[in-house]
Amino acid sequence: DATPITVETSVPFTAHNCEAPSRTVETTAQELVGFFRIMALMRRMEIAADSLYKAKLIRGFCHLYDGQEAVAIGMEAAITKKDSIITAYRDHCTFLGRGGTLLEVFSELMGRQAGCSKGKGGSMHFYRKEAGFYGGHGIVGAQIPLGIGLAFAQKYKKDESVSFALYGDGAANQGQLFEALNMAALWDLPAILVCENNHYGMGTAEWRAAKSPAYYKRGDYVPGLKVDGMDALAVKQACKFAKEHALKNGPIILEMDTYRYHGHSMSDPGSTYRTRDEISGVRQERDPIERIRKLLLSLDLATEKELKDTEKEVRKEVDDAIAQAKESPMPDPSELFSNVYVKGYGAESFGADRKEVRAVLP
Amino acid sequence: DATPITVETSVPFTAHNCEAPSRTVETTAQELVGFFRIMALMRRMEIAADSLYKAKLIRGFCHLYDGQEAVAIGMEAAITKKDSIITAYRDHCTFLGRGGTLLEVFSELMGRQAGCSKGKGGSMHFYRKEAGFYGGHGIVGAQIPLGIGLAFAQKYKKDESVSFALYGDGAANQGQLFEALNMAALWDLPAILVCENNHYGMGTAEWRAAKSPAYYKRGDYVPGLKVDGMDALAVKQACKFAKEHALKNGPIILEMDTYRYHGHSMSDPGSTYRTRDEISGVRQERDPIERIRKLLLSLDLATEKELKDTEKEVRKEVDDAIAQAKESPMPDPSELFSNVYVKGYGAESFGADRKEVRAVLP
Amino acid sequence: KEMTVREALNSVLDEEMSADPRVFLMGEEVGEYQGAYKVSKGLLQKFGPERVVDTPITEAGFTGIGVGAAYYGLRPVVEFMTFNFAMQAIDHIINSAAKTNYMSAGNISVPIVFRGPNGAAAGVGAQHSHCYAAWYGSCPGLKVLVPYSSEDARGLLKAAIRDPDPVVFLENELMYGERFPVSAEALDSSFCLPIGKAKIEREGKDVTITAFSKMVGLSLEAAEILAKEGISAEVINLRSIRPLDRSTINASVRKTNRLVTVEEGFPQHGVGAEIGMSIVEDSFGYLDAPIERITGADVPMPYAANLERMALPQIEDIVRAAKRVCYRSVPMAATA
Amino acid sequence: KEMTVREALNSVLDEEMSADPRVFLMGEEVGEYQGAYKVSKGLLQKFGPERVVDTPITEAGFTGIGVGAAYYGLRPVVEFMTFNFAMQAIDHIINSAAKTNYMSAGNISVPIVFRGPNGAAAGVGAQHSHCYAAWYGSCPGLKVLVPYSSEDARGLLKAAIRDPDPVVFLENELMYGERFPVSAEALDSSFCLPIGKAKIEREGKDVTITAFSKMVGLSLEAAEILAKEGISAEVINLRSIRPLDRSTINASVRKTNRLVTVEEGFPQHGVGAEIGMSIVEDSFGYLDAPIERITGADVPMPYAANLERMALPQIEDIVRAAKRVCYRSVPMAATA
Ligand SMILES: Cc1ncc(C[n+]2csc(CCOP(=O)(O)OP(=O)(O)O)c2C)c(N)n1
Ligand SMILES: Cc1ncc(C[n+]2csc(CCOP(=O)(O)OP(=O)(O)O)c2C)c(N)n1
Ligand SMILES: [Mg+2]
Ligand SMILES: [Mg+2]
Repeated sequence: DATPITVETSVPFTAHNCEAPSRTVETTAQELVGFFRIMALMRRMEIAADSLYKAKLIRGFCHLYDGQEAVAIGMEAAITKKDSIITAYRDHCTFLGRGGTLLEVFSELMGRQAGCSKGKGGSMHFYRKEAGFYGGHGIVGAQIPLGIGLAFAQKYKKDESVSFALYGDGAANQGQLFEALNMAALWDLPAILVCENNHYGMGTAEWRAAKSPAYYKRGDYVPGLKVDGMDALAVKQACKFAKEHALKNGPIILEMDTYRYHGHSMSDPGSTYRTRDEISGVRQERDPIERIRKLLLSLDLATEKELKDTEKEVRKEVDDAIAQAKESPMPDPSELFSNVYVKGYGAESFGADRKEVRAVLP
Repeated sequence: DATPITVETSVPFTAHNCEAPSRTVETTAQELVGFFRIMALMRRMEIAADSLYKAKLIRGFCHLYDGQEAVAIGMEAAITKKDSIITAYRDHCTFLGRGGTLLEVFSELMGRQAGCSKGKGGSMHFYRKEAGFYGGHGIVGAQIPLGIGLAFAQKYKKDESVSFALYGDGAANQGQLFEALNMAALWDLPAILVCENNHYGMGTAEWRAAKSPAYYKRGDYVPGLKVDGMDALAVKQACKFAKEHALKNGPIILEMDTYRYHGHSMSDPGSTYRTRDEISGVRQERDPIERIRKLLLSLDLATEKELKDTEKEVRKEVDDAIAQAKESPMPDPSELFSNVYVKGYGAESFGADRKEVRAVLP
Repeated sequence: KEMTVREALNSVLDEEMSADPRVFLMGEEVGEYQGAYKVSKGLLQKFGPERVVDTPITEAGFTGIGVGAAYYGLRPVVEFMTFNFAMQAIDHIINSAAKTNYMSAGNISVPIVFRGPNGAAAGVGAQHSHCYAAWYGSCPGLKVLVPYSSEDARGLLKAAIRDPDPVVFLENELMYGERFPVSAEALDSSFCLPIGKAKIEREGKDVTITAFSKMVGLSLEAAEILAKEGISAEVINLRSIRPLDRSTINASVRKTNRLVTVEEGFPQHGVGAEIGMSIVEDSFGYLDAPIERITGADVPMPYAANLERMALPQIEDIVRAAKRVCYRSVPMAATA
Repeated sequence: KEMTVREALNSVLDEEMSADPRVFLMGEEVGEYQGAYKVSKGLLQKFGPERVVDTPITEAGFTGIGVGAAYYGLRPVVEFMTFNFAMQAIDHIINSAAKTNYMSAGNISVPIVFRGPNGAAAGVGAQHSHCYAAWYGSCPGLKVLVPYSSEDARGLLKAAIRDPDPVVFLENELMYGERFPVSAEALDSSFCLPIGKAKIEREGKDVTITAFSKMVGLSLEAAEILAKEGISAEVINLRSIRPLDRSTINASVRKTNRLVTVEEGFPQHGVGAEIGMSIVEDSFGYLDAPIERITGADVPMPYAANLERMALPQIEDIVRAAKRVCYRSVPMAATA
């Protein structure tokens, strides 16, 4: 059902150097049902990744996004695939939001050929350029200038689109943010910096890492907005506002107040630097999926049964995708030497024992 | 004469996140006469360096400080040698202010053994640790975290002293400033960031390099003060204030409004990106030496003749030092391999042709 | 007694901080979190937040601060969560730390240790697997140490912390949990290994194998297999990349007349290239076969397990190369 | 026709920007100031501030921005005032540029050129004289080009800008003003040199000398002197450090049976070490003498003119080494 309805955001926006947008957000039953579905799918996907990791089918780092889903989907609801998104290593759901498939996700996580990076990237390195998703970056802070570079290119090509660069509260202290933001402001680039403040950078609480944890204000001379990142509609409203702002006036910072339920990565139980009460409190009071569930029920846009069915469906979707991913073969050994360059000019490349393994790069 | 007198600063201080200090500065005839003398000496030294460069006795880069002398001496007047100073490549006068000698300066500039770095550092790399001077750094911005590290050590050792990190308006955009300042603020370090705003970073006017050229405000959550950097007494007042502040409350930024008369380095005529009128305007209206000369004359603390004599004396001092420096030999070839390490463990080191030149490191 | 490499490193930090009040540790998660890999476990509790300093994720900033503190006379130990992240700070390691004693003709020395895991871990992909031994090892002014065993870890980290110059100390995440026997001597708080000296881990007479860090273990296993086939391999644990112990390596090759170098870093301009050239320069006439290198593959590190395995030296690669230099004349196949 | 290296580089930027609207130049002082070394003279006037972008002194930031723009499909040319300053941005060159095509299995390519003066200039001291050829040359995903002459500058910079991968383009400040003859072919706007191919600058039969950038000139002068003493030296201008043209070098050494490598960078893990090992691996049996390296001295660059001279390869060093490999058996003196 596409009839417009309006909903108030949970809390007002807090603005820095700009006028806050209205708390009244336009939406539709269709959109809300969609929000519920995709967030439930994301949640299920991340839980399944956790299990696969524990079953040793996923290796290395694996950073899960459960708790933060509203940021990914609220942002998508406000923009198009012509707009660019770039994020850090916590990238599974952002990739899904850009139209990536579960099969690609699970195959990549398990290092299989069907992965979005053919198994060569791993958990932190998902991309989907055709839908404006530029990764998937493992070095804290690096994606911020990269994202501003995307905005540079958009302006250069007069594409009338914008770029969203997502980063954490920990990354918010990185010097390259301030360097790149200065240039974005000098050159009026259509760049939106989205600080996903989940209040911890690994085991470090925001206030231990930042003298001023008011991240929406950290742009100083650049406008900012603090947003309830657990409220998909607030995120959507903020991103819409930011996109308009950025096309007209250049960069803006959105601080999303959000939370990660899991530990930082799989080796972190996530419970030594915060209390279990804190986690369960957020789950009970601010969970982004539960918020939409309540909204759908209270507005009579869906029944409990319908929502439960949806949850069952996504569970099956996830299970099917995992089964399919497990069928996908490991990458062919020849992939070791592919993609080092786009153009290899026939140069030689070497394996560990160069007398045994060498390749001519195409 | 050490009788206290009071003088008003040229313009009021502009404060950010703090209360500005009073415009009324305490000084003495002795101090003012000293200011005149040392600034005249610095000016003469830099002019002489210019000539030596043109005579090809100085090589490579050579960044002159004429115009900015009041910053170096005003700062010294407010602090002791227990306080630390660190600066960039425009370091000749700062070194002199810390008690370095003309002979060391000119010998270093000409690459002679009597140089403060035995001729091995060159123009950009003067040091005098015994008097709290930590260089002399060629990489734009690097000295800022280094200086904050000095403050870290002062606090760690409970030395009750402070560190001044000097940097230019161009360097003020460097990300490492924001990274290190955040830590200085988190840890309450006695660090004073001194932005010597001479309005150009090489050929780039401040407003072309910074969206917000209000450098005293760029610390955002850190207090700042804008100071007339052409007025030695204002500089002294600000540094005194900043030192007290830093010992009590942690970091503070001082923006010194100043001017370099010379081009950026010797290859820059300094006239393509600014007008000759601008330069001569500053010379006529804001020159730091002329300001002190006028003050001394108007307060009857010195006669025109005395000041002229002083100028003659410093000219001779400079000429003598140059003559002496020219007598100093080039460093001994063995110096090629000295100081690579404090402790070389008898390791071998190689010259360009290792079969011809090698050394055992002590 | 046995000890893991992690325990060895932890015990050194503890002992050296106890012995010298100028020594402090800074880095991400070193304090309250007890270290990303728990190397600094217990230190915050023992020495307090002034000496075990949790930093924000700002490598350029805190490395610069560490170097500045060293200028002043403290003895910082700067931990990088991995050396990949040190690229954000490498200007301070090279320009602010390595070159300052020289530029100042000795006026400012820089007693600092940069440490953390280097090279590949398991399944962490291209941005988290780079080995920097060759890069840092090329820079005069730095010392570069590469422990293999727990005894190495103790003796070399102590030497690094007590050294008056900047030391890059390259650990390996996959070795932290490895358990090694440790001598009583090595457990003494005065124990120190000499900087710039390699260790012959296993004597042999037919072929010399040089390795560092985790690759020493693989080389020892390869030597074991080779022994069964009648080849006596001498395994040299480099311990120090800079200064490089040319004399020990040359002496060994003069005895065995054959050399295989092993490293997990990229091949071009690597440690193996340097060691090989050093033999060519000083012991050319002693070589009975061309030198062989076993290295990381010349590609960014792939994630998939099968590709990752191919991208890193395996025991069979070392065995194969050693056999080649011992039995076969080198194939003079045209270079591609 | 003759042309300086500066003019050659300038003409390429002009032509490539004219030919491809995706190409733009960014860096410090590239626009209004016309380039710190005037390489970009006139370009701002011709192409406007959208395509000739003056940046603040924030290398990490603008390099990241350049790489991001390349992800999107532009073809940035990022100028570093010198490559020393690129250390502030090296994480983006390695992790964001070099590794991305691989990590994304080809989804995101990174067509970008990083260029600027590399290595020593005259009297600029330790922090401004580092040669990074070996560092960048070790990294898969990067291409590393090193022009010597004006023709090199034209052909290689064009190749770099048109290449779909990240290219590190290492110039030399002291060469900007050098004047070289340029063929009509090289003046054509379609002129391009192949990436990964070395050039035999001078044919010879007694000894091979490899060199790159400014050192090619010194090697040619050395060859001139050697010729007078009856030694015919073949001088190879590497042009490309990565890919390294192993086949040209090996073929030459198989002919001359002797090799001297020349570079101005630090010796350990340098380009000479790699070339030497490549010969040992592929042409060991052809060597009539041990390979020799001439390199920068293993010290930070001193300022004083006499020490600086000692710290850099001189013509007489090359001559001496070439004579050694040609006439004398190598002295087997104990390694120190
Ligand atoms: C430059 C750098 N330093 C350290 C790390 C290790 N590391 C990975 S994620 C992380 C914490 C980041 O926290 P935050 O930015 O808040 O993002 P979140 O994980 O909460 O999403 C750290 C320290 C890294 N990847 N890159
Ligand atoms: C990281 C880095 N980038 C570029 C340079 C080249 N450079 C040297 S000084 C300078 C201008 C600095 O201007 P500013 O900070 O205002 O200081 P000023 O020279 O005016 O004293 C530049 C670009 C450098 N030394 N380091
Ligand atoms: Mg966080
Ligand atoms: Mg300036």
